[in-house]
Amino acid sequence: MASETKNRNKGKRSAARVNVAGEENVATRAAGNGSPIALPDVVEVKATFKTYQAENYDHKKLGLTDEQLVDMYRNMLLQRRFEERAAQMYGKQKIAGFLHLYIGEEAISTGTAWAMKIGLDSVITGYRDHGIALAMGVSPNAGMAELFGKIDGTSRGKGGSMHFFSAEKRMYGGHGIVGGHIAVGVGLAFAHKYKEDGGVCMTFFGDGAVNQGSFHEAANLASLYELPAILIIENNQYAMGTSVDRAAAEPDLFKQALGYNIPASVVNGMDMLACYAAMKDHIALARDNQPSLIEMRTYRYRGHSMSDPQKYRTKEEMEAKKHDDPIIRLKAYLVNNKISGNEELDRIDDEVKQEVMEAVDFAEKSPVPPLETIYEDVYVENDYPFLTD
Amino acid sequence: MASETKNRNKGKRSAARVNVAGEENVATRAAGNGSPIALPDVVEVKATFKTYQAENYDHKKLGLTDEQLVDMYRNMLLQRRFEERAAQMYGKQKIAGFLHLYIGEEAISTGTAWAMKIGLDSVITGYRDHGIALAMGVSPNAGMAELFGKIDGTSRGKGGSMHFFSAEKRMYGGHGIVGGHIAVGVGLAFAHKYKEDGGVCMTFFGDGAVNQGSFHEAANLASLYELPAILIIENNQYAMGTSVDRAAAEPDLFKQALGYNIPASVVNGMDMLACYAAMKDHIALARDNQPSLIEMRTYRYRGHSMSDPQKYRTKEEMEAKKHDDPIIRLKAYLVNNKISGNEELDRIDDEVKQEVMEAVDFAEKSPVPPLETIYEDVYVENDYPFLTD
Amino acid sequence: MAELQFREALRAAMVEEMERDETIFLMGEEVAEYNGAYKVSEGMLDQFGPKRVIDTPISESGFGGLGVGAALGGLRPIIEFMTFNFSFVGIDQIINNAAKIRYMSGGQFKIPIVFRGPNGAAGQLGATHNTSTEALYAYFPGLKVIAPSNPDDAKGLLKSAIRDDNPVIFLESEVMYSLTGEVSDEADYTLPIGKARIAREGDDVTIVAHSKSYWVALKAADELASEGISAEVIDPRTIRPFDFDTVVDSVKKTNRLVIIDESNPFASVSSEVAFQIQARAFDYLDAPIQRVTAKDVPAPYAKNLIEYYMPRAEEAVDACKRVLYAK
Amino acid sequence: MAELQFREALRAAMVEEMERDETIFLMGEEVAEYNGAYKVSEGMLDQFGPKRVIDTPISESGFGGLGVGAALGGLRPIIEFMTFNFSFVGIDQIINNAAKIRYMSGGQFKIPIVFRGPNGAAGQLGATHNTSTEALYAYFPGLKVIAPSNPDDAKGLLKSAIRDDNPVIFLESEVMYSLTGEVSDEADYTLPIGKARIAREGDDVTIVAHSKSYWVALKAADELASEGISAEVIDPRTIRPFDFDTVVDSVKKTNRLVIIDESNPFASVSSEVAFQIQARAFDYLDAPIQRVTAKDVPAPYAKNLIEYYMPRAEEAVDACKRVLYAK
Ligand SMILES: Cc1ncc(C[n+]2csc(CCOP(=O)(O)OP(=O)(O)O)c2C)c(N)n1
Ligand SMILES: Cc1ncc(C[n+]2csc(CCOP(=O)(O)OP(=O)(O)O)c2C)c(N)n1
Ligand SMILES: [Mg+2]
Ligand SMILES: [Mg+2]
Repeated sequence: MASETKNRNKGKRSAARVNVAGEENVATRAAGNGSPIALPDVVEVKATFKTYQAENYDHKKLGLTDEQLVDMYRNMLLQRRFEERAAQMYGKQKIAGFLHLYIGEEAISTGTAWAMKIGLDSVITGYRDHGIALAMGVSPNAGMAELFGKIDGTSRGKGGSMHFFSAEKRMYGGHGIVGGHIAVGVGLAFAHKYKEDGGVCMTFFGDGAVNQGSFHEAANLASLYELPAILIIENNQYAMGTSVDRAAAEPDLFKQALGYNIPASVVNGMDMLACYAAMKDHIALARDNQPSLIEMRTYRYRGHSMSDPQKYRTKEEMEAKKHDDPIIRLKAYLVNNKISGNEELDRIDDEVKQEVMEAVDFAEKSPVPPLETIYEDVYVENDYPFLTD
Repeated sequence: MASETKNRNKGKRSAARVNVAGEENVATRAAGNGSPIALPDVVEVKATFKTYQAENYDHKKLGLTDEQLVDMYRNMLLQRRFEERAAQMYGKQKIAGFLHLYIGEEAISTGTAWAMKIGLDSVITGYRDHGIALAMGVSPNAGMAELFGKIDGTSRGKGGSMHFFSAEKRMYGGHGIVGGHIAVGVGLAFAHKYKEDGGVCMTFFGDGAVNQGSFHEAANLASLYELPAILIIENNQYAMGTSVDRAAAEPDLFKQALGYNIPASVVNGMDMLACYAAMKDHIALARDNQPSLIEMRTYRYRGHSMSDPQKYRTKEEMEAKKHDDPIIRLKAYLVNNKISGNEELDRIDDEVKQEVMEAVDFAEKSPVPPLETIYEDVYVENDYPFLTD
Repeated sequence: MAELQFREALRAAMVEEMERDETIFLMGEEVAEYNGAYKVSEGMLDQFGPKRVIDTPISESGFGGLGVGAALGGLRPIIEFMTFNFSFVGIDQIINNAAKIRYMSGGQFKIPIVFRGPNGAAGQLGATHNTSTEALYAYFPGLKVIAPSNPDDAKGLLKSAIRDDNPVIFLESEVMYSLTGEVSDEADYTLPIGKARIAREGDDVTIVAHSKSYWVALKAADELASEGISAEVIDPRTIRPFDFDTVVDSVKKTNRLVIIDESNPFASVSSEVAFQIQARAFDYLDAPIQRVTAKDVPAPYAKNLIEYYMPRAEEAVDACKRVLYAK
Repeated sequence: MAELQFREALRAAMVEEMERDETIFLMGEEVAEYNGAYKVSEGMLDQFGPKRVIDTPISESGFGGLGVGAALGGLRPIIEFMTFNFSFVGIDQIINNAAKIRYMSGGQFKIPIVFRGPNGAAGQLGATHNTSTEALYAYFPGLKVIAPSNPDDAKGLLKSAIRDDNPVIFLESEVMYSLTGEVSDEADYTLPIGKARIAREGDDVTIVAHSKSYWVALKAADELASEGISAEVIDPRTIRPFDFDTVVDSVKKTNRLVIIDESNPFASVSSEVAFQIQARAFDYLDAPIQRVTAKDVPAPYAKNLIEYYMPRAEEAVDACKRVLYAK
């Protein structure tokens, strides 16, 4: 049994390992449980990490048709317009609580949605969850109704902005505790492997979440059990008002992979094709039970939430980043490569805006949750004896 | 202010950094908060780690006199005999609860005690704490009385084996939650730096504790704030019945340093001079506010606690390790280098055994804590209104 | 009826359920190759193999969260904490994820997971290893909390917990693992979650006590009997939901209530039972509700202190006499 | 007397104490450069510099533990949790280290540390961001727990908490930060920890309510007054140690008690108050103790649901009428 367990833990790792600093293991640990005597004079660690740069990919070579590319553009635009409208509705007090906008990061969500098998593969993320949910096909109507706290919302009005879920799409939330969902994502990957259903789990979290111990434990478990797990850092440069280098002693976040013996890549998260290419590659690794880490370098255009004076960054920095806008970049690609024209793209924008307006109408018209629903969805059974005294 | 804070966080790191994979930081992160555009084709990480091997050090070159070396031998022997006797007393039910023996790991505690400034520097460790406490000068009488649950014990009988403390020696425990004390050690280092008292904190924990998120958070904070902290992994190859490679996806535990941008070394923890040399070097780094990590490769000769069938390792393995016994190794060094002779060393052993027997007598004679003391030491004040209904 | 140890009853429950349902797995520290720190899972690795009986690193937050994700993904995890003292480093996974995800998703997901292991005091281990967690977990809607006192309840309730589609906290005790008792060998033996057991009938005073405290209550009841006082002993067995009705019925008969709860006193299960019973049976109470708990201090190591710290039968006898104005 | 916001009163307390004592520092997420997520620490980085006002990564367990170590090392840390919902990932540091190290060391060390931040519900934030933690922390001997309801108490009690040589949990509220009130500008204004405040005198019924619930109690008292019912309102201010004597004295006068506690009900502070009062004033109670709490469910997002979830003045009025048999 012992060996069997060992095998399960160590199994095909060596075979599958790439780009990782695994080579010296043997050098420093003798057979069995490392006779401490066996030490070389000096231990050297070498590792290389693949990068996925901007303006570097051809959609055809990536296996994407022109039509698909236009759909992806539409999808990114849908996320953008949905959130612009949500921000407006927040101003009108139709939406309350926290509203964290994903604006600027849509290349990641759309690249992921087209690289994965929706319905088979699982996704879990933090509270900045509108983008990936819409990218995966959650309806803007249900999304907006949730923001409005209405009964037709994705969570029947119980979750709000931070807690979008879709069992149908295998979108497992929408989570408010920074880092708290990473191990849950590893557990979803565990379930895929256990059930042998061929699915993988993509777990998204922010640069700030990397500093939570929960990331460390989850990454170790994913690697130790060789799970079909992809851990994706959405490094938008800030955790609230804290820049990466003020929070992480090693600001090259992808280097965390060295501690867990897994491959990692750094991706320009402002280029949708780069994101798509990276997700494709890492999903392929995951299908082979090779867990991995991705650092997506992206940028949050808006404040952390709706009330953020943003004193921690300069106007200049924000201006400069505008040139990286993933939607503008993809639009240019579509036009320059004659895949589409401004006319069609403007029409798409109008259609998307219309779709979002309809979502707002839908949310407005949807009823508020009946008070008795407060006792629903706590437990599976409907006769649970809640305390009422 | 911003920059000032930055300085505090980043300050002299680059200067002090050695043996760490910091070089590529600049390559992958452009000025300011890393324009995600600035990615090289491939990122390469290189790092080297110093090792401290067995049979490799001359005590004179390390600045230790013959007398000191003999005292260190006596000190290691005291830990060994104290615990052998404690195990016997446990059998006689004079001691109850958990009793985790340090037998086999004494090179680390003694090497540390002679490398540090006792009374200035701080030490904190886990529940396997008898060795370091005795090494630092906690009296065997008070230690044995604590194990017996008597009023003259180090904690007045309230702590037991897992909770040895000495305010006088700055030995801050003795902690039962695996990984839970690591951040506390970093906080002690924080206090040294804040008070500018020149002290450093050494935090000891096991190979199993590395897999706790609390290690990850503490290591990041120690590096981020550039604290006089040394994190020391006592890798005795097992966490209870789990060998390192069944728990850590990267069993070369020292590589954790790569995630926190701090130097690290691997040390043969079965050679007292190697341990002393390593602690000297890392304490020097810490005095310069350079935090670091040490992996001590050692071996636990006894079971995890008193009830451990030890099915997880073979008789052969345990036999083989006997040749590494740090006390036998030091004895050989003393004899071979004519620093001492078997006669003197046997006399020392007799004296140490005598000292331990007296500790047992002391513990036997010490009174049990009066019942009213149960309400003492909870709060600083003596008139706290405890609930008695 | 077979005579089984508490640990054997728990193992039988897990083994029977795992034989019935392929989606159940057991995960925790030392549960597989070591056969369990307290030998609860002895032999299970051999029977079910490493796919279903899984050792973990010391990462309670990690494998606790992994369990929640596995449950969301369609499995039925049994997560063992070596003791619940160690659940505090992973508690966020239980109270923010296991207990709330169903609600926050508007009922889209069920989370059939059992977190089990020893809870409460276990002798001379010091303050960090003697924490009673039942009140802390029972505070959170979305969880169920079970704390059996004997092998038969342990088996029947653990099987029910494993079949339950909600997250369940199942609290055991190191010091009860070797306790033996008759256990039903009925083919498919389950007990309803949320039903108390009247362990001993009596007319003069009602004693409510769960888990280890139940045995303190029985001892007290014997002593009281020898003095001609007849105590009714109720073992709630489940803490959330708590079967207050059974206690109310008993108090309507005895008009007196004493609660034994080895937790620290402030905002413990005993506090909630007292609130509910005074609210529901005020007119039947002939004396203030009394309780016996651990002392309001951290747990000490010394033998005499930890014995003094724990609820003792004499204290329970005194409390019963107080509510009977017999003292 | 100066008119200050709650957040300004807290800041004044920290600033005054930090000016008095070099060993005090403030550490937490966004407390320095961002001037505090809720602007409690606004300007403090400028005044005290980065050595004493320190931003942290999102590592509650890490900086919570760092604070405990710094306290052991002779400093007096103020650790801010952005909200106490996030303290759960670091709770082990508070309950196993801060609360127990002094005891486990036989009194060799003191741990003068304050963990402060917003606690409890704060509107439409969903289930993970609306947890009331007072009962969970007050359960643990070794800790003190304070939960003020107004700027003056906030300032006086925070200054006392910072000077206290024991670990103190200081619970605030996002929704009260902008609340203004008269605050003593007495040179060295401190308030005793563990003393309740009789906020409003009355003869017919006693209402006990802390933190935000205190304002619900006042509203209810007004409505009752308009119906000729005179309610006495007690703000305990400190949860651990709890000033039961003041409540007992009041109940001896009113013979009726209603507790408002926005926590979930099971084993909450309200449960403990009910136990203690029925135990200490049984013969004075003319009606069962009643309480108004949050619903026994996770906190929902929708506006109408979260409003229904929280204790409301109407509910408190009803409860008071129930104990007065006026309904
Ligand atoms: C455990 C925990 N601590 C603190 C918070 C408060 N908080 C919410 S979001 C956030 C910043 C997270 O930044 P990052 O991980 O980079 O994600 P981003 O918001 O940039 O997408 C913080 C501190 C929280 N929700 N959970
Ligand atoms: C958080 C936590 N989980 C589990 C335990 C139970 N436990 C005590 S010691 C131990 C093994 C620790 O191994 P290691 O860190 O290698 O230290 P060693 O005992 O080898 O010195 C475990 C799992 C604990 N005390 N705390
Ligand atoms: Mg971020
Ligand atoms: Mg070990």
